[in-house]
Amino acid sequence: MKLITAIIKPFKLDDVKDALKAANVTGITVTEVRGFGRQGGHVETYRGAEYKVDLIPKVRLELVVEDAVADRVVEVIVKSAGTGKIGDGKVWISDVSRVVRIRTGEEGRDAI
Amino acid sequence: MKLITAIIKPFKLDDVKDALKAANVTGITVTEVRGFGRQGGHVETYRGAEYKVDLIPKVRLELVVEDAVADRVVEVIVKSAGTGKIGDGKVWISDVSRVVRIRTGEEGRDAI
Amino acid sequence: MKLITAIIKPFKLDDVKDALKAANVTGITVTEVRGFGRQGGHVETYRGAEYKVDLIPKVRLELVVEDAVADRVVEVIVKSAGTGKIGDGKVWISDVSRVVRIRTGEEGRDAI
Amino acid sequence: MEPAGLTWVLISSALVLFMTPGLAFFYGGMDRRRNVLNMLMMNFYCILAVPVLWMLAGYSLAQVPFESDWIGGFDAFALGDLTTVGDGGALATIAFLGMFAAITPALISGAVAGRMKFAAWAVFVPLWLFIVYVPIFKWVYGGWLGQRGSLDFAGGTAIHVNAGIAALAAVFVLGRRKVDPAPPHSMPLVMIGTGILWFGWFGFNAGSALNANGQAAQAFMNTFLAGAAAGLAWIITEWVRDGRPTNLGAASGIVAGLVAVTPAAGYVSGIAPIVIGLVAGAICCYAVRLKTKFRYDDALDVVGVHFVGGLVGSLLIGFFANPKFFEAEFGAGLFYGGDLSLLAEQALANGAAIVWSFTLTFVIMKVLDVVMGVRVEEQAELTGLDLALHSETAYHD
Amino acid sequence: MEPAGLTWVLISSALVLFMTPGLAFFYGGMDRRRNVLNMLMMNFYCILAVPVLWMLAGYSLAQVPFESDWIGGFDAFALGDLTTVGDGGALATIAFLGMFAAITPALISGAVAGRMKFAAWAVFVPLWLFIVYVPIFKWVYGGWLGQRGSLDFAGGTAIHVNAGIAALAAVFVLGRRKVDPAPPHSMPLVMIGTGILWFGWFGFNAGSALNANGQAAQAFMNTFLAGAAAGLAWIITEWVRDGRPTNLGAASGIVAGLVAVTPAAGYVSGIAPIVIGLVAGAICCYAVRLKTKFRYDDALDVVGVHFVGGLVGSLLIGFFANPKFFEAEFGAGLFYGGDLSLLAEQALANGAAIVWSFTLTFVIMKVLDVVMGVRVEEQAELTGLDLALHSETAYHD
Amino acid sequence: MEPAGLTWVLISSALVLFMTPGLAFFYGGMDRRRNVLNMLMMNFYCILAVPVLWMLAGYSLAQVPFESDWIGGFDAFALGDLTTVGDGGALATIAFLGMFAAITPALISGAVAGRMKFAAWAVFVPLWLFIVYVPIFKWVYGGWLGQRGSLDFAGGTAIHVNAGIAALAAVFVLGRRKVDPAPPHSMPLVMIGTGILWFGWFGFNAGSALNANGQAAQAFMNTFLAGAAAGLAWIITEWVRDGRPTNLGAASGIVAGLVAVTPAAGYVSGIAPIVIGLVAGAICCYAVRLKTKFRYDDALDVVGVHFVGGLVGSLLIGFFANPKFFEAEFGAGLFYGGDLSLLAEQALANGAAIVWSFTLTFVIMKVLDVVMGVRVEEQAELTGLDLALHSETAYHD
Ligand SMILES: Nc1ncnc2c1ncn2[C@@H]1O[C@H](COP(=O)(O)OP(=O)(O)O)[C@@H](O)[C@H]1O
Ligand SMILES: Nc1ncnc2c1ncn2[C@@H]1O[C@H](COP(=O)(O)OP(=O)(O)O)[C@@H](O)[C@H]1O
Ligand SMILES: Nc1ncnc2c1ncn2[C@@H]1O[C@H](COP(=O)(O)OP(=O)(O)O)[C@@H](O)[C@H]1O
Repeated sequence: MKLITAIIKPFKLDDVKDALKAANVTGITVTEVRGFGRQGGHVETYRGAEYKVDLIPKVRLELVVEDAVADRVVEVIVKSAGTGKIGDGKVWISDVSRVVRIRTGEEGRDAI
Repeated sequence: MKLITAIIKPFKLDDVKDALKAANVTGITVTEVRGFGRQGGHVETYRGAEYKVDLIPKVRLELVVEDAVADRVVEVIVKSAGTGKIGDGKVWISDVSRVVRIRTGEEGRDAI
Repeated sequence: MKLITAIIKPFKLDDVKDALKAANVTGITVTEVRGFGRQGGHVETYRGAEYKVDLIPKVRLELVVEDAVADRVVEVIVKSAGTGKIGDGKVWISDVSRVVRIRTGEEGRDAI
Repeated sequence: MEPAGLTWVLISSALVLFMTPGLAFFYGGMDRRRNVLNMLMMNFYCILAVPVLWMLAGYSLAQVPFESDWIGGFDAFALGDLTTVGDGGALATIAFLGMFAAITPALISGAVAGRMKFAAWAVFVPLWLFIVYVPIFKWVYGGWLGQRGSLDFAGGTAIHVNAGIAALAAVFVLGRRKVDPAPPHSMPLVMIGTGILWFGWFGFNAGSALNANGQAAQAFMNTFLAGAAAGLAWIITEWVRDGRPTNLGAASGIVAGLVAVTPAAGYVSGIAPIVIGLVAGAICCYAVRLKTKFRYDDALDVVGVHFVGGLVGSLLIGFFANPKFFEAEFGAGLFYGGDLSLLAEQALANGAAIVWSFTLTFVIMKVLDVVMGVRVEEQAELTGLDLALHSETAYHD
Repeated sequence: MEPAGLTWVLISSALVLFMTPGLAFFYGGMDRRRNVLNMLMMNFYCILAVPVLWMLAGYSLAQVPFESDWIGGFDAFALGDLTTVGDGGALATIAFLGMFAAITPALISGAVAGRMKFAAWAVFVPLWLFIVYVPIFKWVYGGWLGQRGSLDFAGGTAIHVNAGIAALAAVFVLGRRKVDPAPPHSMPLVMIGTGILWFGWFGFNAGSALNANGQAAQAFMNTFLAGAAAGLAWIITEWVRDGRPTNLGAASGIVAGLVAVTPAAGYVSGIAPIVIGLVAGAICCYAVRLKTKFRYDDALDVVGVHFVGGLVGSLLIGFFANPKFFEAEFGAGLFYGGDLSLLAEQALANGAAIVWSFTLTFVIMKVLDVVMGVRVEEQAELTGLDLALHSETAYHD
Repeated sequence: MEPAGLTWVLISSALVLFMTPGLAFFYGGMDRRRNVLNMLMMNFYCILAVPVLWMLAGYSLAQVPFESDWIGGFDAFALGDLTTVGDGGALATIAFLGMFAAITPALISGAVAGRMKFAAWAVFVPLWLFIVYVPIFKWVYGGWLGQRGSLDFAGGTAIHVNAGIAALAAVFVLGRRKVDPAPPHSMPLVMIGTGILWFGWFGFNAGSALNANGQAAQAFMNTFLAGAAAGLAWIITEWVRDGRPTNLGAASGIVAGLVAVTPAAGYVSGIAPIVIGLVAGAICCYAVRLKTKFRYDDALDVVGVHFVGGLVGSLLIGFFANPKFFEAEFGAGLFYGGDLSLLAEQALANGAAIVWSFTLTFVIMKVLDVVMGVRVEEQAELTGLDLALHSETAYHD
């Protein structure tokens, strides 16, 4: 099994979720995160004082998928999350050695 | 070393934490997340307009444990997090190649 | 590629971020988390009733880096996040098999 | 009513209306994130349903004719006795009293928080209004208790003791929550509620003079001093006892002091409000712990603050009432040349209110439980009432 | 002005000032997290710019001389006609009316939420004030519409219908938002706004008697009853229709009822405010759905609540106006011995306001769009107006 | 006091009481999430401790007899000179002044935010009240400064300049925070505070006429116009200078304008409040930057807004005071036929207040630092004062 982690722009979440659903992904876990990267941050101003905010809001997706579909899922994410502008984010894949569904105790491909 | 990641129902957090403590787990990191899965979401209604919310609140646990105890810890989580109802969540295991305790610089089993 | 995950004290975030920037790290993803560990929690009091809070605020960093620099990045984090007091947190490394930059589709070292 | 008095009663009425949202925020902030909207809704519901019911029938049954012993009549149903607007005095008074009728059941909501069906609450409020509030209000103001000489300036007995003991009866029927209590989900919201409550309470107490006069001014001063003194007493008590002064302590103390001075506001003066505040603040700081001891689940301490605070204030009238200062005809307290009779009347009035309110509230809740069930399903309790009962959640992105 | 009346008008003015922040929270809570500050800013801007403009020119053009048919004059520019403070009555009235002038354009902000350039809004508000608000205000109060006998006690036609239809014109020019509407980012903030609005509305309506008298008291009572009844009607309607009573429903109903009773507050009595509230609450609960049907993007339902609610209330005056009760000289409604003429006048007044407001607002927006653009860049809309337009974000650690 | 005046003073008092929670939210919203409760607590503490102290001794020392030059006496300790309630005028005035005494030290809390021991604050407030506030108040109202002809309608010198310069002295002793300042943790909370402050300020300023008369009405109008104009000036200044108009700018400008018009409210008229507002808004928008230049850590800009704003307003009286308009006996400003003497008196009064307040505040803080320490431990500062000092945290699930 593979774990796919993606960092995307917050306003792209609905698009990506819909694309993943369309690609038959059955489960996703989503976290609000903040990211630092090439995009750089922004400046906020309060009473004329500038605050450099270089951690900007991003959304992190986590999906456990079967090995066979991992690459395809990555493509789906890349396609649906992209705006072509800097800060679109990253996707990475890592290995998972065991997966269990809590409700049933099922393991492996049955668990996801 | 192994990294165990679990997605559970928020109101089960206390039970799972207590069970893990009882099982001598010494460290857990907890994140508020939202999950999409078989459970489906819910509908909220504002001024008669329906909003489909299909990302529902979940809690994500992260534990680095020794290889030997990983499977046992998974069982503890599965048992304490289960309600038997859809949406109970998942647990997965992946490999960790190095662990360091920041305070002391200790590594490996001493670090957790 | 390696994924470095670090749990640190919230007020150390700026120091760590600056140290990582200085070490030429180009991307970090940050999550607000709560941690349970040796540090123990604290007690809050409301109308004389005590609430034991054993999950205390921490910050989680996630960095995908090239294999070659992983250990050095860990040292940077350990050094900049440490206060020498209990609860400073952990860092761990795991493997990543593929990384993609969403904007360009670049992979591997070009993607980070 | 003279124009200046009318102005004072009108603005006081607006202040009391504002108190119900204030109470909603005070309670809602203390509740969990997933139940806060249910808490707000229980309170706002009271200012939706009660005004209409009060105008249609409540006012008439509670006050007209003023001299009746036990209950009013039908003459003022739908304000039918008013054929012209006149100087507005009658209308202003009815509106002012309607605000009181609305906030009283709202007080109870804090006790039943986190587990009561909203549909049951929607029925409970009107029933409780007519069966419990209206009679007690009548007895205390104009009825047999008031005629005997007991004093209740702005509703210590009729409102706080009454609602406080009703809260106890309600939680007896309702039972304990399934999940452990949690800390307040938003202390700033609690403090917003506290600020609004204190602000509004000046209308509640000083407006009860129903005129712009010396009594109103002293009631105002008492509301200022007792709230402050009780807040101070509470934080000092917990500072000594628990090691830390807290925001929630300050807020709770303020409310306890305001509750305690409510019945006394137009009858006491000098340092009496400070003493009443200090006593109420310290006692209530301990009284909120009774629920742990006696294991009733009064979620947000309606009993410990409103029942106990109201009772303390009402009984202290027996010591501090000072008719000479007000140049008025009412019983003198023990410290101001009176004998025990005023204290006895205070005890009797509160006793009568307690018995009636507790018993009838218990009966109403039991009947509702049989007829429609008062308790939500376990699943709703675990995952949150906001979503389960109102299809809403409080915070989004 | 007598001192008691002065006190009443002053405190009412303060209450109306407080309504604009209340409206800001009501709207801001409903908006997304990333746009809330822009929403607050649009509202607060109205109480920065309008008071100054009102004092310099608005009041004079809108009211002086009172008897002119279409528009006032320059005599009271910068209050130049006041050479001594006198009894304060004139000043209090001007301040009171200034509060109304400030909140009216603020109402429109709810419709254009989430996509309008703040710079365009900053220009829109003064233009709209002078071109749309001032003339309609003049016609209704003292001008040709008022002289014909139409009634608008506290601004149903001049304020709510006017701002409501202007909102529609504005969104026609502005177009739909790029992203789907989201649920309210903070319902507690919405409820704080609601509480403040209701509280302030007592000043808005009862203060419009410009005196402490019977009419003020009845207007107060009406504000109490109509808000409650409409809130009740809305939650009952949605309970039956959608299966759940909601907080936002209660809040929306309260506001709809307050809007509807605004024009009628000083002319109706008895159960009329309850009927007006019930009708407005139920109708507006459906009217907020029109935008889905007709696909205009009125973000926070200014049309459904203010235009529809204001129109309903204004027309119902034709049925419920009761001069006998007030012992005053104004047209009687159908249910109180009148004929159709009052209803006809109400229809005419609203018709005139609707045509003028819609047309001129449309023109102003179109001109602004050509001159400076009214719509923010897509990127700003996607990532949030707070940061893009104000370099601020609402919440931090 | 006439009933209408009494009504006005009572409602104004309630409004001023409401300002302290308003200030707490204004400051608390600007503070970090982990320190917000400490901020709220410092403010609420002032309305717990000060009312009691004011009633027991403060009022007597500050005002009785009114004609004494330097300090009052013991005659009115615990209001012992009041033997009957009378028409309530005396009581209302004492309560009204008590609200002012409570909010003045609260103003200072914004400067010392994030690093002061609460225990030290709990001692500082009473000491400061008696050693700094009471004498200056006495001098300005009835005492030697007032008798010489300096004007301070509602507390520009006695309250804002005084508290503002005290804030500077306090932060000199306290030192800089360990961690960099952060953006406001909740801008909506800041705006709630702003709304409450403006609303309450009508009582603060117009209530200071201590009667319902023309002066009250003009003070009301001035409060309306100066707040608006200053908010406008601030956002225009930053729009031009920084490229964006901000919410915090609007809020800060409003407060700066209200501060500036406070001393002048009952003495100026016509367009003067607009000019005062514009000047104060623009100057304060720059003054808040002084702390960066001179490296004092005035966390929430008490110096830049209250000291500078108060001083600007107080000196502008020397230009704009207009006794003819008020048909009253006070010095005329330069623009209204006066000579430099009024300006000189204003300068003297503020100079005296500045010297006394700065020196004594510095001494109090130094003594406290030696006796008990004024600064929290570094760890508390890093991890948050709410938990460290109050065992509470602001937000939970
Ligand atoms: N090496 C990395 N490890 C972890 N997260 C990263 C890394 N690089 C970027 N990110 C995340 O991806 C987001 C976008 O990256 P950024 O470099 O700004 O733009 P882009 O992906 O278009 O090159 C960052 O805000 C951060 O959350
Ligand atoms: N493949 C997956 N990858 C990551 N997270 C998942 C996956 N499937 C489910 N989850 C998480 O687990 C939660 C519960 O899953 P769900 O399918 O609803 O119920 P169940 O686990 O009982 O089958 C989801 O809300 C989501 O957070
Ligand atoms: N085994 C673990 N797995 C995951 N996270 C852990 C683990 N142990 C500790 N943590 C995280 O690290 C934080 C600090 O750990 P703690 O044991 O309190 O102190 P220290 O790291 O100094 O020994 C915890 O709050 C938790 O978030």
